[in-house]
Amino acid sequence: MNLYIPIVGMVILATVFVMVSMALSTVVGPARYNRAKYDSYECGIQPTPQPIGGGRFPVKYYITAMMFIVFDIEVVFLLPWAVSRNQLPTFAIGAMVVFLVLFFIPYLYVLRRRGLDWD
Amino acid sequence: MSPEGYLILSAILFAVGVAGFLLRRNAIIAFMSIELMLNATNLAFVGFARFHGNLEGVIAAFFVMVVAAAEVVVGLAIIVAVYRARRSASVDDANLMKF
Amino acid sequence: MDLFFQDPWWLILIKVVALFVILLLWTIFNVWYERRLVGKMQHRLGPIMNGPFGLGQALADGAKLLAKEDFRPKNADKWVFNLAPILTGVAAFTCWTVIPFGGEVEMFGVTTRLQLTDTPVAAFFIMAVASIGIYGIVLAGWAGNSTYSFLGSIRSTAQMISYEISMGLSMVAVFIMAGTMSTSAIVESQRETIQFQIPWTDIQFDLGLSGWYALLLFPSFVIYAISMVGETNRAPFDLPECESELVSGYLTEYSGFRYAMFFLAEYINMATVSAVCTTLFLGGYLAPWPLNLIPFMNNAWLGPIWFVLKVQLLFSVFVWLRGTLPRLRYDQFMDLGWKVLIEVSLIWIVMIAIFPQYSLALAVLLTAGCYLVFGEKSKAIDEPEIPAPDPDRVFDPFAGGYPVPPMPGQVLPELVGVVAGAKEDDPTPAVEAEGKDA
Amino acid sequence: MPFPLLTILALLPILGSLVLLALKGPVARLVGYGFALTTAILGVLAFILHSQGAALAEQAQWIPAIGAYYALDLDGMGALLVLMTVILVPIVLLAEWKVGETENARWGTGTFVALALLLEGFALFVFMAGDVLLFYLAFEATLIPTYFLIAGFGGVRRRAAALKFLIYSLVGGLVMLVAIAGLYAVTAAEGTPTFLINDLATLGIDGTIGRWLFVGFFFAFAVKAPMAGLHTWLPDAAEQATPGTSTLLVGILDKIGTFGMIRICLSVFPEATQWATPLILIWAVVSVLYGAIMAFGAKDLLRLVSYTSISHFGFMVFGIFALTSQSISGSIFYMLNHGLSTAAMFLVVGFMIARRGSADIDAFGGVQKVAPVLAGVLLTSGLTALALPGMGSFVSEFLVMAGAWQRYPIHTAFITLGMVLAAVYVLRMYLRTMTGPVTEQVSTHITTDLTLREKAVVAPLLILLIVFGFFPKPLLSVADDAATQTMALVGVADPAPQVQEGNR
Amino acid sequence: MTRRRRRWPSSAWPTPPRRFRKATDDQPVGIPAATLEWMELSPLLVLLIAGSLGILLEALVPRSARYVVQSGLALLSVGAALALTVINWSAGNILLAGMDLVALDGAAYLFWTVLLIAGLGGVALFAERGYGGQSAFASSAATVPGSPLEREADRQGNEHTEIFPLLLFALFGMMLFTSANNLLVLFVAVEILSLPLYLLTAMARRRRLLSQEAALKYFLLGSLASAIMLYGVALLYGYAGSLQLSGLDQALAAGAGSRPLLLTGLLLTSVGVLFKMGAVPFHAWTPDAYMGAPTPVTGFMAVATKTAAVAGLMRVFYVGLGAEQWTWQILFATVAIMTMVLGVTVALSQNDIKRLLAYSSIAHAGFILVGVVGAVPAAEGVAVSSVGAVAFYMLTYGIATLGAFAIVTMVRRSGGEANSIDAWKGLGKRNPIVAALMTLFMLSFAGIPLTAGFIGKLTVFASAWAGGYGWLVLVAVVMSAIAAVFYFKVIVAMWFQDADPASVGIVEVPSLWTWCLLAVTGAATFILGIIPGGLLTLFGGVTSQFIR
Repeated sequence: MNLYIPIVGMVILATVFVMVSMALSTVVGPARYNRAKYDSYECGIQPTPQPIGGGRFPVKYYITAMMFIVFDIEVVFLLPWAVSRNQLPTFAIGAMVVFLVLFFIPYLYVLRRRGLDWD
Repeated sequence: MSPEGYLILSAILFAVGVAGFLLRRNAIIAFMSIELMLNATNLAFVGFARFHGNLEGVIAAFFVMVVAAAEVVVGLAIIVAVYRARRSASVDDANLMKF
Repeated sequence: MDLFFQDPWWLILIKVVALFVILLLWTIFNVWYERRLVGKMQHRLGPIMNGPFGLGQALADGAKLLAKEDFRPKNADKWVFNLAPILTGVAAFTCWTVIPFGGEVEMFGVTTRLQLTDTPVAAFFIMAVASIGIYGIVLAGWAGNSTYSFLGSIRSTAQMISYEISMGLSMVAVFIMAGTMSTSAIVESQRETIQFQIPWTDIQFDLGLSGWYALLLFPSFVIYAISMVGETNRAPFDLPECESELVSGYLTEYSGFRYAMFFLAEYINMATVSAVCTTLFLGGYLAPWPLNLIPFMNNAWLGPIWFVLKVQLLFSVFVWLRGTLPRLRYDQFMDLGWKVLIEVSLIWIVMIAIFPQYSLALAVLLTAGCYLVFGEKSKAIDEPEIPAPDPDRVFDPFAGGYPVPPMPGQVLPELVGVVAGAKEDDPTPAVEAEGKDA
Repeated sequence: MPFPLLTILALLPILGSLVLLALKGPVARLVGYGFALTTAILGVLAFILHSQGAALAEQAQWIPAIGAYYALDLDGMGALLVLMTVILVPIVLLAEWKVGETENARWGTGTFVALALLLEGFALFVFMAGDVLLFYLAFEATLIPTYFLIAGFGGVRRRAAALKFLIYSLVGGLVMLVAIAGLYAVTAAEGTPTFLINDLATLGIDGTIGRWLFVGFFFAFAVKAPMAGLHTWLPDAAEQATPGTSTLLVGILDKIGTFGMIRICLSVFPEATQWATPLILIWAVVSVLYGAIMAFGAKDLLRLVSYTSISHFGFMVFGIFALTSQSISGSIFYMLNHGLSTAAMFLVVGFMIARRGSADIDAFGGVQKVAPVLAGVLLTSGLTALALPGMGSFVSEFLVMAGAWQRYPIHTAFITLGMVLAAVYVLRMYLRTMTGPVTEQVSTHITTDLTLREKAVVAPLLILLIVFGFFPKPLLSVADDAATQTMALVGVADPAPQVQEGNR
Repeated sequence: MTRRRRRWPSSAWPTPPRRFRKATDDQPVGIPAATLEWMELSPLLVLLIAGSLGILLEALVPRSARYVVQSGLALLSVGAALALTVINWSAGNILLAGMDLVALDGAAYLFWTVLLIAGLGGVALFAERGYGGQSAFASSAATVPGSPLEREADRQGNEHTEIFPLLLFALFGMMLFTSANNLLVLFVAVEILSLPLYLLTAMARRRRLLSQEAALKYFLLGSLASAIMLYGVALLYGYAGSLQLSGLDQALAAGAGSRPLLLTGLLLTSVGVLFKMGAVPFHAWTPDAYMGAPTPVTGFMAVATKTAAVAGLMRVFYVGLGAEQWTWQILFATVAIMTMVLGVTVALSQNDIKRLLAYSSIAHAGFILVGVVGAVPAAEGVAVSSVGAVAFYMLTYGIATLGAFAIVTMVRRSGGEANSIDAWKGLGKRNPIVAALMTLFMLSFAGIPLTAGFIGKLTVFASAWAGGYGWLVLVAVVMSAIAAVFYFKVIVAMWFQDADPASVGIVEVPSLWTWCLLAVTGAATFILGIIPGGLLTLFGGVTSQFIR
């Protein structure tokens, strides 16, 4: 646990720094009210009403997110295996290769189905 | 080492998840509640693994992560499809079928 | 049990504060450094007015931002809007806690390492903390509650997670070779020199070349280098904040010091990824070849110098890229990440997993293969066929209902008869609907 | 393995019904009739062989896992009922020769014939089953053709009646299924599971479990042979179905109930039988009286006939549970006679209804004048129903009373009241429909007397009834044997006449 | 100093790097080599490989050829898996395979067989596209219902051949679930089997909003159930210190550990499995999912999910928690009663055939649970074990269900299925053969003798009684009597009611796929109702034993 104490220290220090300086800036900086200033920035035209959460956007992003989750999990699995790669028997190496191949198949599928194309 | 602290925490998280699922009407929130439940379980697994001194629980946590990811993928696909079709992700709006 | 356990609390305190100060100063320096360097590349001077060589410029900018009005748009979510810069800033600093600046030294009578701390999962820790930085960006875009910032954050998220995969995969290769995720152990594992062996013979020779993973795992290095640029949203991958499309991306609604915080974080992050790159691939604080052959150069107190030099070099590459390359289109960018980097990474991992001892040969093989597949020749296949415009057909300026510019060889209608060879024809715009789900 | 006469006998009508499904039009009914007649010949043959003492049992492994056998076995009672079945079916088919042409019929006559044959086949399986599971299987399987027969042909509200019939039978059957499951559990606990009735009889299941199982079986049979309280499906079904269907239903199907009581309840659960006897006897008496009283008040001819049946079934049950060889033998013989007499009643009433277009008693009057043969036939069949001496039913009823008297004189006295009531309602019905002045409605609708076909239908029934009445010996001896066997299994001796009082 | 390798003085640290070019004496340290019983596991592997191959083919084969290739591959692989299962079973390969994670015992083979048969039926239903050349699946599931993109996809005649790999994966998950000897494997399997089904549910060609909504409900409730189940697994692990069922059993025998942990774990674990079975009070998804899903999926799901769930339930509770049977028997008995009562009573008021069958499936889940409660072990001298009885019940129910849903797909109106019972009126007149088959299946559901359903009910009830739950059998019987009413409602509609021109459904002639399925299921329903002897011996005897 001691290993993490310096990290905690750093986090605390950084937080304090960030918050203090942000607080400082509100104190130091001016505050001149201007109604237009507090509107969302949209090139000067009347801003589009936005529901909180952003409304609709292309599904492509969801696909990216899903692919990311899948691959990230793959990486998570690879990491402990990679670290102990040279202590593992051949079987475990083969198993990981099979795992990667299994990953490659849906990847190929998405690729061919143009799931990764942006237009 | 006593697992009680972990167990209580995980139980609380799990309960929060269940409550979230039951109380929130947005499908995505409900779904996130489920993810929370899975992660609470992970905590319990790891805590127990530590308590029993074997690795099975830790391995289980890994698998649960994968499963959670797979569930996210499938679940989001469905939720997005529903959302796009009817512009709402509220569970209450899904009412074409009754009893 | 290990060295870091033995650090007394005051030493930890000293190290934390020192690291923090170094980071701040270094970042301020880097801002100035970048502007100067870009200036040089563009045959101009850059900041020279404040302080010696203009070194005070960045500091002045910071002070100015501190004194500016820091307001929050009325639609913004109060808490998240404040939380986002904090997250990003803290994450940027925290990454550095596990970066090794040097080896083992005596300091105030205590044997310690020139590194704040290290854990068995340090490299993984860096990835994790970097991901928290992404949260900052997502939340910033969401909390601003404006179209631009939201789109910017979505884009930036998509971009960062896309490149995080290839980044992670390239790191996996390092872990396979090093057998550890501890950053200092990875650096130490690069100290050993490479034994070359001529294929199919037993002849071995040793040039004294340290086993930097940039050499041994060349493809991983390249992939990491590309991803790290994508990961930091820097040119040519600075799509989330590309001014021409999205104003300032997720930063649009920020001002004052909250803005400065993102700015600071971006520069720290650049340094961070460079430092990680240095640690993982460029031998960290080890002396570069051939200096490593000189015993003195391996003095642990010299480590920080080598380290900083290497990081600064990488940082210069960032600047160089910014100064020379145009911004990618979003689809090109995503294509590169998803279709090239991940593919190559996966293949490379499989190769290295099976035959880690032949990594050099495999690297050559893979590079050759990549050239064949993604090289010039196959370019035509990847790019969709753009039908050559029919020069006889007159240009329809509102094809598909939107004003469009003329294609090469086409002429604006008002120029018909004015420019030689341009003649009027019936406008039949060829609109081709492509089925998405092939 | 000997020649599988019994299997062929039972399968033949089923096969016939399948063949009929492929055929269309008048050919179907002819072919079907051919099958029915062939079955009848085989059935009579089987009966004769059995009374000659030939062993006709068949047995083969069927579901070894739960100890079920494909076992067919013809004992005396079974033989009598087989005889009755094979005789009744061709008669019914003849009576319903044109059933498919009435406006209410959903399908053609061919379908009716096919369903009737199917029913016959399953009923034969029931009467010959030597295995409880096989018995049950066939028992339940009869529901399907019966359901379709009721729902497909007859009155306007026949579907509801059919569903009512189905649900009652199904509940009864499923309760029996519970008992069968329990039977399995019991025998499996004993060692090897078995469903062979003979094996079960030697097992002598008793105790609480035996009583529960007995109740399970008895309930199913009580629904089938409608005992008062569980009977309500019968009047409805009889009212809505065609007379032919009702004949099959009451004449053949309901016999399964009384058959099962003897075959399974008595022989497999002797101890429980004696335990339950007092209650069942009272129930039977109530049935007799209730049926009679309801028949007395019935306004609908078909309902009337069905209520008489309820009364008569009470009679049979009474005879069975009186547990003397005489009464049981009488009950067995009564099953046969009741089948024939009810058939006669239903069919004749059916002829009347077919002419008049209404089943209401008040709609008739003075039919005697316009259709004397019809009236005569109705009277004769009515007399068989009220068990006039000289009819087969008299013999059996007498035996039941005589046997039961030795043990239960008070019950028997009440039963006698039922007999008196029977005479009243039958004659009253006759008087109100046949005698008196000819009403206008009757004269317009009843224009013809019995046709040749109709005579051919009724004649054999009446002849047989009278023959059995005067010359019951061959059949009675068969019934006697069966009764003796049953008594042996139950382990009850006939009470000696001199100690009858003390034996109560 | 230059080339000295620095050894760290700590043992807690990862071992220092070992350079590969020098590492010749690489000895595996501490991690034993895993062994796989390839032949014994081959049915699983075949499905997994075929599923993956299917995805690959989906990427590589041109669209026009995909249908043929995919349906052929699916049929072949399921057939091959079935053959391999039978080979292994008859060879008596009873063992714990895959590092003791998978129990290949009689019960596993038994349920595998049932599952694979259901799988064959599923493939046939999925592959059917005889109605105007369209399958029952959406042409492009990703498009918004009613959008121009969807119309475009319809026009181009697109179809999702991914349904076949999804089917194979689901089947794989089900088989794994059935034979999981480890609680973690159990959980993973439950997800493998569920996720494809969630997707398939959302892919109906007609009434896609309904279908998507059904999928949403199914998914949300399903993942809730599996999360709860997982928590139960975690608690059981906390109790026993092992995820192996045998470890659990030993811990129970030793009596160590905290009982509240055990009981909570037991309760929560059962939730997940009961959910998959569709038992009350975890049934809420069933009617919606059945109604919304494409009918082929409904048919497959109704059979296979239930089979897998009940098999997994029995394995966990018989093998792992057998010593605790006095606790869970009464639990399941209660659930069984609730399930039967609710399923039957609600089904009485249904007017949509798919919904009716859904509630009927809930009721059947109750009947199956009745068989589970008995917990009669398979041993020499015991004629019908609970496992055998339940497996046989599942087989009979499954066959009838597949057949019934096949017929549901055939009765159509204006291009789509006509699921209202009104549309079925007068079917006996219009198409007596189809009506007769449907009648047969309905009778089998109702448990009328001479159909397979009767033998199934009989064996289940017999085993429950033999396990000492006679009273439960009584309740079950009363319920099945009431259940007969709604089955006969369908029969009545087909045979005794006249078609209403406004709602009449026409039997469209399907392709050979459905006809084969109907022929097989019809024949099997009938034959198993008359001569179940051999099969029941196989199912009921010691061949259906569990191993630890």
